Amino acid sequence: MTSGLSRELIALRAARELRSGQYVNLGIGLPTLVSNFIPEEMGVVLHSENGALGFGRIADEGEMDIDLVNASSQPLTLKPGAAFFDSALAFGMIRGGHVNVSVLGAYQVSEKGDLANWMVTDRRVGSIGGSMDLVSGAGSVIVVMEHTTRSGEYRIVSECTYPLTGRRVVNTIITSLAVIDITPKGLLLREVAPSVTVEDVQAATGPRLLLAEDLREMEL
Amino acid sequence: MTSGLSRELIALRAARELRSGQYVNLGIGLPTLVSNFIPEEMGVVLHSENGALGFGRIADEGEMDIDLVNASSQPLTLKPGAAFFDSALAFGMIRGGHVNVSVLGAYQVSEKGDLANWMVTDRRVGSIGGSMDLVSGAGSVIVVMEHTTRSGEYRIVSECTYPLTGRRVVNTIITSLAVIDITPKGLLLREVAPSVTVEDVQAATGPRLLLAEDLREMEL
Amino acid sequence: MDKVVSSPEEAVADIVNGSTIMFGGFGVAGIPFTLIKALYEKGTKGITAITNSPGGRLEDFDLSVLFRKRQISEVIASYPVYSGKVNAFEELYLKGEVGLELVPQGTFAERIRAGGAGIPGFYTPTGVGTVAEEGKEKRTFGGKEHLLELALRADFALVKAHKADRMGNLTYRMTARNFNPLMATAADITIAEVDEIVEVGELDPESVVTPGIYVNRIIKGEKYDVGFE
Amino acid sequence: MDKVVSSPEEAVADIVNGSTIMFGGFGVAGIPFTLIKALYEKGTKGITAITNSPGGRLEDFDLSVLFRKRQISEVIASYPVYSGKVNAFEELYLKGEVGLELVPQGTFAERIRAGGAGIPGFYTPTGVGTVAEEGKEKRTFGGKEHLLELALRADFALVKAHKADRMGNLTYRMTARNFNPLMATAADITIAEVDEIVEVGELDPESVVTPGIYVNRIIKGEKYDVGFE
Repeated sequence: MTSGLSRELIALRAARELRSGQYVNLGIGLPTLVSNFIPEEMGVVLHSENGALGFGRIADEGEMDIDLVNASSQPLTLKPGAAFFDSALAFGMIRGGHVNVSVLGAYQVSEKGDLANWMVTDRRVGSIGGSMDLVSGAGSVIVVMEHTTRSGEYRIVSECTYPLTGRRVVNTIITSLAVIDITPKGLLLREVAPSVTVEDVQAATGPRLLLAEDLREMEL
Repeated sequence: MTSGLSRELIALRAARELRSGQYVNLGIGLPTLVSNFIPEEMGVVLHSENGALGFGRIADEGEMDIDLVNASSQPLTLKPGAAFFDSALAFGMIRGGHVNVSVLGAYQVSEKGDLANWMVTDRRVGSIGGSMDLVSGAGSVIVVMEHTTRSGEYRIVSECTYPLTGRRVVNTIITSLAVIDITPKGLLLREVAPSVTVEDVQAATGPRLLLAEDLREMEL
Repeated sequence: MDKVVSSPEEAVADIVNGSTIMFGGFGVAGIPFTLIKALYEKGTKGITAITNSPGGRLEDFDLSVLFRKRQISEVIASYPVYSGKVNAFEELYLKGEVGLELVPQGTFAERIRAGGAGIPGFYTPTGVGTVAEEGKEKRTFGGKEHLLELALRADFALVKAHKADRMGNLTYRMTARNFNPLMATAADITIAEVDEIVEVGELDPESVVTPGIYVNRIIKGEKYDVGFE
Repeated sequence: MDKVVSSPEEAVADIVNGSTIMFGGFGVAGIPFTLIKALYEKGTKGITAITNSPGGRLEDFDLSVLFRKRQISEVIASYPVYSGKVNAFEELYLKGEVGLELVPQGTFAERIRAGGAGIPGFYTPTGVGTVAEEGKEKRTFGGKEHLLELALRADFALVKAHKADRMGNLTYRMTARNFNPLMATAADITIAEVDEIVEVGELDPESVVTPGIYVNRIIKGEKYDVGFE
């Protein structure tokens, strides 16, 4: 079985899920990579919970400023039309339903859309950060992640075993192998990665997958 | 009996009650006059609930700007070090206990410190404005008013008959006749206006007055 | 992304009868006169108006014009009437033609902020022991009584700002700021009337007060030389 | 009115053992390094630290230095640990030497804002159905469950701003703003460390983010060339 898409290609596929005019928050980790794949002309505005709207790609060596970072403390570049604000307004935007899409990493997603992304149980301590606010307030939640753990365990499961970030909050999962929607009937497989079969995806997924009528291979 | 101090002299006496370094809100009506009697060197910073800190006296004809007004919609002048903010922050300052002194007008004050200043019952409708927030949040509340109504009825009473702005909230009353503190024991007469006697003040006051040990004539 | 619309009429075109509308402004400052005029000309009826004051200080331009045309049926306000003068609101209120929910001003501001920030309710010490506590749940924190107050939201917010860029970032001018930035966050559709529209990139990102995420439509306001009373 | 004090030592002189202290900053940006160093040198013990993160990204300058000297005994934070690296906080936490109250970040920000604004409690949808709801009162608004969250306040707030005038008006720089303006409102004594002190009148009143009413002391910060990890 193939290992599927690289992290960069997962980020690229996630960027394709965004629409013109949307305000989008990119979570810590893999999601921040998405900022590198959003075309200028797309008219997507990026939101960061540490108090910025309208930033661009991650900064190169020569343009770094310690006062201009994303939620992962990576150096940012600014786009025209940016704005800065405090953390209360940043989360007012999230909780108040103004952020259209939240792209988040995950440890586990359940078939009902439960998300676990802040703590692996055996570490005994984790960081919640802004993720509980994002899943509660954002218009839709896209999870980006490797389809399974490095040792091959399911990340898409019937019930999460790690502590939850939120219940019934995920809309779409974009992984190294597939694009899957969470629907009232269950997990709906919409796309498979190039050279990945439906059987590959099912073998790497805990619950049974439903197949979309227009199931197809990802265009990258 | 004398009619006592003019409105300007009441405002001047109230200004003397302020201390260096204080942040002070001036309510609508007579209190806004106080801004004309605060010496520059005093270091008092004026707060207005419509979103300004650090303004000066009321503007003259030639310097009026419709976008720069106090809570009474009177045109303001700005002092160096001013700041503008929205109404939520303006009231956060008040409710959060950051404003040291609130100077308010009144219809009635009770001997327990209850204040009625937003509605005369027979009008059937009144404007609460910021007064309920101010009496609840400000460090201390100074009421400035004529000692009695035009027809000679008490304004300082045992129990307010008009709708209340707050209960047990007034610290000091500065009127056309006197300066009176509200104390746990009752109304304490501290100062009388020039050419006004203690008897004059008592005759114009509902409840019995206690006399301060250092009772004296106002210096104006 | 260009949120500028070409006319006040277009900006208010989908404001239907029965809409709940927030109107920015305090006294004389920060009132969206052009949008009010457009709403007057459109004739929308049955409006619930959420506004610090229902007008009267500049009665040819402020909300008074909508009351005189019987367009507003309910008001949520903190400062509905002025001393020494009966405004158009008060005339209708005393005839029973307009309803009023009277709210202390700090509570009014905080309820709007809460509506925009996804906070459905909060506790405040303001108004305990007065008419403002009627019908409200009381709860003691730190030995002191507080009232439970609920968030306010609207279908539309009509706000007045100073400058806008085409993405909807707004700045304000002096005390014309007041309730406008709060209301901009608390409506399904926020329409901003501004003195000046600038290109994207011309506003200092540090000085933007209302980020564009809160703004749906922008119009350049007409110039009103209203003067003081 | 001149709130500038002459040294970091003087600024923190009255911070006694057992104080509750808010520390501004997010990740690497907006951390009051100079004040943290002064507190380290003073040796104040038994601190309850209210901070988004207890440090670790810049461990020679951030709160890590206070953990290593065992000065902090309780932490209220949203982002206590980082992936891939064990910070000084986590070492002590796992040994049971430091306590932790873990709070979702938006709730953390809102609780501090509430503390500064005289709001003792509010309801939020964040955290329902997770460990964040443990021990909290639940209440349904609009058919959806919410949690009652309580205000946070501190004895001292140590914040980092960009410029200050002598009256305490503050501006910030880009994402170094974060929690600093909120914390400045929510402590009995707020101490601001800034890049530059200017004369009264030099800051644009429209661009002041923290008005001076919230600030008690100002020091000019040392220059830290911390770089990225």
